Amino acid sequence: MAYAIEMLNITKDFPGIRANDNVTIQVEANTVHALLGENGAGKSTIMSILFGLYQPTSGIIKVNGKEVHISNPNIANSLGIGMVHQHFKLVDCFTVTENIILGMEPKTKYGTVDIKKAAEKISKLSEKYGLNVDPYAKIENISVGMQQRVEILKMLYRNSDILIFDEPTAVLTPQEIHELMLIMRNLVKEGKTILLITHKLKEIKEVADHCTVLRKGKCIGTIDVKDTTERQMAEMMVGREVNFSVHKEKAQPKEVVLSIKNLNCNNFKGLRAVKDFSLDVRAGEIVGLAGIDGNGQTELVYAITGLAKSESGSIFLNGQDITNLPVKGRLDAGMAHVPEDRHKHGLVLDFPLKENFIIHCYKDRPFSVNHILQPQKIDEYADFLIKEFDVRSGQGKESKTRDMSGGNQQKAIIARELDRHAKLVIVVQPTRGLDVGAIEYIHSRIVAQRDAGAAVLLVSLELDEILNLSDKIAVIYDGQLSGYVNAEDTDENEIGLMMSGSIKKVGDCHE
Amino acid sequence: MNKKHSALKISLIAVVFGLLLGFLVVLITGRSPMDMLYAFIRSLTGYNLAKPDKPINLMYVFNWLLEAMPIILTGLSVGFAYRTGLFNIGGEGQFMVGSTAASFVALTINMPLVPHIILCLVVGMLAGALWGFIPGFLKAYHNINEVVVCIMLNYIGLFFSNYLVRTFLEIDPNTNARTVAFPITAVLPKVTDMTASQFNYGFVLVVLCLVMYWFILEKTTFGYSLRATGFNSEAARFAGMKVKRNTVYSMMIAGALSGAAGAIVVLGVFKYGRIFTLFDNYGFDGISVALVGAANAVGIALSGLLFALLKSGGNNLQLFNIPKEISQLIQAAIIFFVAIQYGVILMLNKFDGFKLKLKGGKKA
Amino acid sequence: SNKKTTTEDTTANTEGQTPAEEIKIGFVTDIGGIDDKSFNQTSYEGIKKAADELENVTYAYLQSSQAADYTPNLNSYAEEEVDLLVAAGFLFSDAVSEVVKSYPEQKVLIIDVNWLEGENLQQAVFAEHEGSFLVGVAAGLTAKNAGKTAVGFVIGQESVTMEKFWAGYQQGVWAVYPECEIFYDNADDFGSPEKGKTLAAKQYNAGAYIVYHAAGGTGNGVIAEAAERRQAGEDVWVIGVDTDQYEYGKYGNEGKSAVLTSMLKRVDTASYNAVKAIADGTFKGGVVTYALKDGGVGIPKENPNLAPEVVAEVDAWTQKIVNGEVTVNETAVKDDSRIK
Amino acid sequence: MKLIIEMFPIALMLSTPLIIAALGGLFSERSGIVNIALEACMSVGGFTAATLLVILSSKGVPNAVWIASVAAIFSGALLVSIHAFASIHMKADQTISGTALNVFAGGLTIYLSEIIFNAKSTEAYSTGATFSKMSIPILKEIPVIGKMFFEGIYPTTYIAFILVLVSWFILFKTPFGLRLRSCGEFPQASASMGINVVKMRWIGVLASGAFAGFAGAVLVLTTSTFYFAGSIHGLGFVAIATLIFGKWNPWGVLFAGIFFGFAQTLGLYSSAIPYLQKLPNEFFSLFPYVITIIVLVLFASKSVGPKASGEIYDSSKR
Ligand SMILES: Nc1ncnc2c1ncn2[C@@H]1O[C@H](COP(=O)(O)OP(=O)(O)OP(=O)(O)O)[C@@H](O)[C@H]1O
Ligand SMILES: Nc1ncnc2c1ncn2[C@@H]1O[C@H](COP(=O)(O)OP(=O)(O)OP(=O)(O)O)[C@@H](O)[C@H]1O
Ligand SMILES: [Mg+2]
Ligand SMILES: [Mg+2]
Repeated sequence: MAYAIEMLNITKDFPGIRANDNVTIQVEANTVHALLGENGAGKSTIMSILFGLYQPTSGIIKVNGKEVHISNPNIANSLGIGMVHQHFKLVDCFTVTENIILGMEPKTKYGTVDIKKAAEKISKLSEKYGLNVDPYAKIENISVGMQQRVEILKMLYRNSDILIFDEPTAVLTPQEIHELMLIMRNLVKEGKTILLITHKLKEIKEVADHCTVLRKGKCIGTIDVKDTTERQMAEMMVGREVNFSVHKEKAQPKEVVLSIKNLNCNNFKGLRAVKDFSLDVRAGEIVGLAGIDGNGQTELVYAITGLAKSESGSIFLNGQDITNLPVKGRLDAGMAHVPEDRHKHGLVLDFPLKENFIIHCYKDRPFSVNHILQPQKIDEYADFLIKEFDVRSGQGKESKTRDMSGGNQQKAIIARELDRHAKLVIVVQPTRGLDVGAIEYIHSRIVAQRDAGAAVLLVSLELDEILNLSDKIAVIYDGQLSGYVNAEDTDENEIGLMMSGSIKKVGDCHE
Repeated sequence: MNKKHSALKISLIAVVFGLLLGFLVVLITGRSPMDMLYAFIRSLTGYNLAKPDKPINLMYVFNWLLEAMPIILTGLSVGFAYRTGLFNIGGEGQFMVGSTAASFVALTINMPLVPHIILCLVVGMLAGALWGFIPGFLKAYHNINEVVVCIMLNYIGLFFSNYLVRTFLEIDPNTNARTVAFPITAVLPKVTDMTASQFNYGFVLVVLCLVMYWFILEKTTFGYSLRATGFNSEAARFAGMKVKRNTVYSMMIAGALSGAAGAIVVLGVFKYGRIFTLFDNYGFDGISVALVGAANAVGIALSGLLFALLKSGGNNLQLFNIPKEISQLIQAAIIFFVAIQYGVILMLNKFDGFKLKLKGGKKA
Repeated sequence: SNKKTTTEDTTANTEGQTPAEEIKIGFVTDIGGIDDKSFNQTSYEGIKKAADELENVTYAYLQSSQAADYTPNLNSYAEEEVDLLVAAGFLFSDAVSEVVKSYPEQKVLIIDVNWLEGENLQQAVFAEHEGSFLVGVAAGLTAKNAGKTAVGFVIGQESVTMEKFWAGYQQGVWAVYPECEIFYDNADDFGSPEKGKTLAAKQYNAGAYIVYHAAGGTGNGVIAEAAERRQAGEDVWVIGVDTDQYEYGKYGNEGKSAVLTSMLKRVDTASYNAVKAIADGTFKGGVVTYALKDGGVGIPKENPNLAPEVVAEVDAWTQKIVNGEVTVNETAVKDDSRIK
Repeated sequence: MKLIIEMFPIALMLSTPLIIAALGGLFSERSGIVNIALEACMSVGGFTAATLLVILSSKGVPNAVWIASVAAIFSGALLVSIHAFASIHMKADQTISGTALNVFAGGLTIYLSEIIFNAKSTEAYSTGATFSKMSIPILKEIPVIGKMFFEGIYPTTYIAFILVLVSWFILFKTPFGLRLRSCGEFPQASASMGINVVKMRWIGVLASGAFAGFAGAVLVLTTSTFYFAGSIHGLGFVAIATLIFGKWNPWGVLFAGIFFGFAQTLGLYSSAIPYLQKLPNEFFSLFPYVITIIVLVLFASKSVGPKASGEIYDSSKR
């Protein structure tokens, strides 16, 4: 079998860290080759090297048997290598077409960009691979799933033969993931070779032929996917045994903590995003809110947490009407919130870790007295949280939060929010992009919070997470409640149907 | 980032490079770099190396400190806004309205010395705060870029001040281009009559502002929320802070600091209400001071002193037959070297890495 | 030789070994600097001229970067023990009065100020109204002869000095051409050529034939507008101020200028005389007035653009003022229908 | 009405340098680099143009004003390349490095004047040697509009209009423009598409220097008769305001520039307008600035500048 890509003995040093240490990956043509590893294992780095964004410190790359030097993405492109990045590289205020043709624009005879011609070509490609994108839509107006398909189109537009996907499914709904898997298989059939980075073993099992496992920058080995179980792969990756299913007792629901009544809200464009939505969350239970991205989850969470105004309806927290309270008032009334976007909303990345811990309570004793901060108390508290929640960073509480890994940043937020012992805990996408080890830990903390008597509202796009963690599952479709069921009485299929609005099943939830 | 190459070290390197460049220019243009050194040493110590027999003359030192007072304040003003994520390019206007407001109190209210001076300063600061409030408010509640508003307000401050002074204050009949002199109760007293320098008790306010700046930003909850807003206003909003209000407060405080600069200059140096013909450039100097001082209190104090040295030394340079533009070139060079510090750090790190590698190579 | 004053060396060294009889002059300028093509420059030229004539005079200057620097800069020279300290402009009045207090022995010349006190302080003032009267006559006559009905005046900012300019100009224009309208504009800005240009354009468009400016850098725009109009074939003029500004109004290739004449303020005479007096040991404090009769103000010797009969008329009025037949008022008329 | 028509050519004269300099700022910011040193580039451009015009026209060189303008363009670009180097290669804080240039240019032009002319300003050039106003034969006959836009207008004003059109075309119609704008929005994306972000930003910044240099030349050559320390007196900052007011768009810049020029002219014309005469002079001096703020308040929308503008570009940032 011929190798499409060979990366031999690649080493890559960043200041202070060796991200790849003598890694060798050989990819057979016309296969899907997966890369597996914990957060920070060096997966993105090695793929960026292949794509010409970084230069390896040492090592050789061969494409179709020929040694090459990929000093920039242009060379990668000309070698037929394309990449969908973990964080999409799309210009928000450009249209789909503009994003796709950027750098390879077709011209009219006047030297202007021939948008029309490009859009036509994109429509055709989109049809051929079943991608269904509108070439004239602006990126800022389309869903994440659609954005990803734009990224795929970018590669197809450039006739890439070797496609790199860096965690493509982290942001997709189950249906979208399923579609993506089909697309990938389709692509391979059409003669493409795919390199897939993912944390999800199930997906590897589903589409990949081979899988290379990385741990702490080192190559642990390459396996044949069909001969290996998920458990074995996970162990290779983490270096120890892992628990897959969350261990939890049966819920003991008590009084209603959060009560949403006939809520209506608009999104930032002024369109109705949440419609006549009602939901109760009780103390001692986890209610999972499932739904395809863009069906009103964000707006709902904003309305509950006070980040956006609601149009009508009301929200009660412990019987108190909080509909019109400001953010601070709601937090004080007993709400904790793990936001969806940890960089934008969750953390002040330029603060040292310890200052991020007190972002809610800096005005309270003992962290400040008469408006004066008390550094010693703050330090003590930071040390406590770091220990309690196992937050790891270079310089402990003094580390600049920006320098910490994504998983540990998330742990820091979880630590801060859960330690407030709030009556209501809203967690949105708590494990997005995290490795199984971190996920396991965070899930267990959420369950512990429930067991301590908190009401937990879990909003997630990952159905597995919802099914594993929730006691009750609410489904939102087009801003409306399309399902409210007990977790043990349902399955992935049924939830999927509710998420797509095909069936509606509200109210047969036993208390 | 490598902690080894600390901010202070980088700034020092920048200063040294800036001075070297100055020496070079002086040398190329055929003047004596020693004279330049003498000019700066004279400002710094009062000692005249060109005439070693003369005693130390503290006047030069006091003049240097006098020069430092307003630019430290405008530096703090720019720095404060900077720490909250805002660019206060409106120091010029805040300075002028501060100056004018202080003049109003000085000329229209009768009071004993100490309360009068304090009232003048406070009102000057309030006027500056008002001038800072406008861009802050428009930024927070109307999402209008503070830079444009600040630039516009500089000009408005100039003409509006002049209008108020001409219309409501008693104009000096000799010139018709300024007010009559302030009563003695509204003049910042000189610290010492030892020299002819006008170095005055305004320095107390400067020190106070420096301490407050540090204290508010680093030690209070209010400062904490301002810093959070500056680094990531969305996260601050998520945490329930009143981001809009913080934006307004921060610009008001920045304005008050520039207003204070206007007040101490008019009360300590001019001693009469001014009709402005041009910008004095204290606000723009403040930008340099704040940026070179990395927007922290100690840094601003040091860089304010440095720029004052270059300015007052620059005046002295002319006594040594060196055009004062040289000192401007040195200032530019220092700012420039501070600007590229990040790159310099990277290079230094690379160099270190290189050294490491060499060592490693030998071992292997 | 110890004499360091040469024309290409704009800043001479006051340092170094110099014989005891050396006379040192220190000149402090405002922010405009030594080459402002106006006030500072003229004062400085007077010093230079005296130094050229005298063997033992050295001189240097300090340009202030900010108004707040005036006192420190004056003090620096006082500390240097210069034999004469020169400050040009009423902006220096307070700074000079401080210096005089701190260094009562220091001999100082200040220009455009007459209300200070000090044993060793000489205050030179100029009769700008008289000089302005003359250019007013020139403007009025020229306009009248050309059959035009209006002239104009642009100032930089209001002040007592500006008032004197304005007063003299009015009286001069109306002395020879009583029906003449005068456009008056205040740019409220000394440093903005584009404002000067706009105001000049406005006045010319409204029918002004000649515009007199007393507006520093702003006046530059006034001259530019006039030159441009002449270049385009329009018949308009501009009158310069302080120095002979003929050069600045050049247009075309034959060295023609749009500057009709200029109101000279011979600040150089004041500084020249003061330096001479120091050398002679005759320097005295007090107010010295440089009027028309002292040659302190006037128009240039060469006025290529003035008609000979206009020059003759100006000369005649000069005589009348010098004789005391005519007195020029220092305050301007404000409410007059002829002022637009 | 007659006055308003008469004011128009003057307003356009005042607007022209602002528009040109703001267009420069537009290119720079669209490529992702903030250039607050427009003031410095204008100073250097104005100085270069004035100096060359004095020297060339005294030698009788034909088309001296155009040669001087081209030199001004180059001098602006040369100066700003310091800023480009610092902010693109040395990862400088762009505000700081721009500030350095502003401080630098003030000293530099005067220092050079002293070397060349032995004075703190350039010598005066002959007005005949500078741009002369022009009228467009047929168009000027159009009632009202003809007198406003086609009679007694500097060629530089038309150049500014053309530059607006050309800038719009380049930025929004050509592949180059698409690439340049992408660098100002999300340079990591551009890089991943094989666009040379460093090169694009250099082009953007150099363009800003070139435009601003030309703007300085236009300002000095159309409103003054020599260059001196106060020639630019803060108009570079007003140009930045024009850029922001114009919402980082060439047509917006055109509108904002004309608006500003008109407001200023109106202020200066106030004494000729019956109702306005009574108000104090200062009122009109501050009129354009107040009006600008008011218009911003009335018409402000959520428009913000290019997203990545002012941010240090780190190719490895994720
Ligand atoms: N530009 C950079 N500079 C310094 N360190 C870096 C840089 N990019 C990555 N690293 C470090 O290199 C290591 C590998 O990072 P990489 O992004 O390849 O991990 P990953 O396996 O993709 O992780 P994840 O699953 O979180 O995406 C990490 O420790 C990371 O912090
Ligand atoms: N003595 C003080 N020293 C320092 N800061 C103070 C002091 N008193 C009040 N402040 C600050 O002034 C601001 C106004 O105080 P207030 O008690 O109204 O806060 P708040 O409304 O709870 O503020 P926010 O909602 O912005 O967090 C607060 O940010 C507070 O931290
Ligand atoms: Mg990764
Ligand atoms: Mg409160």
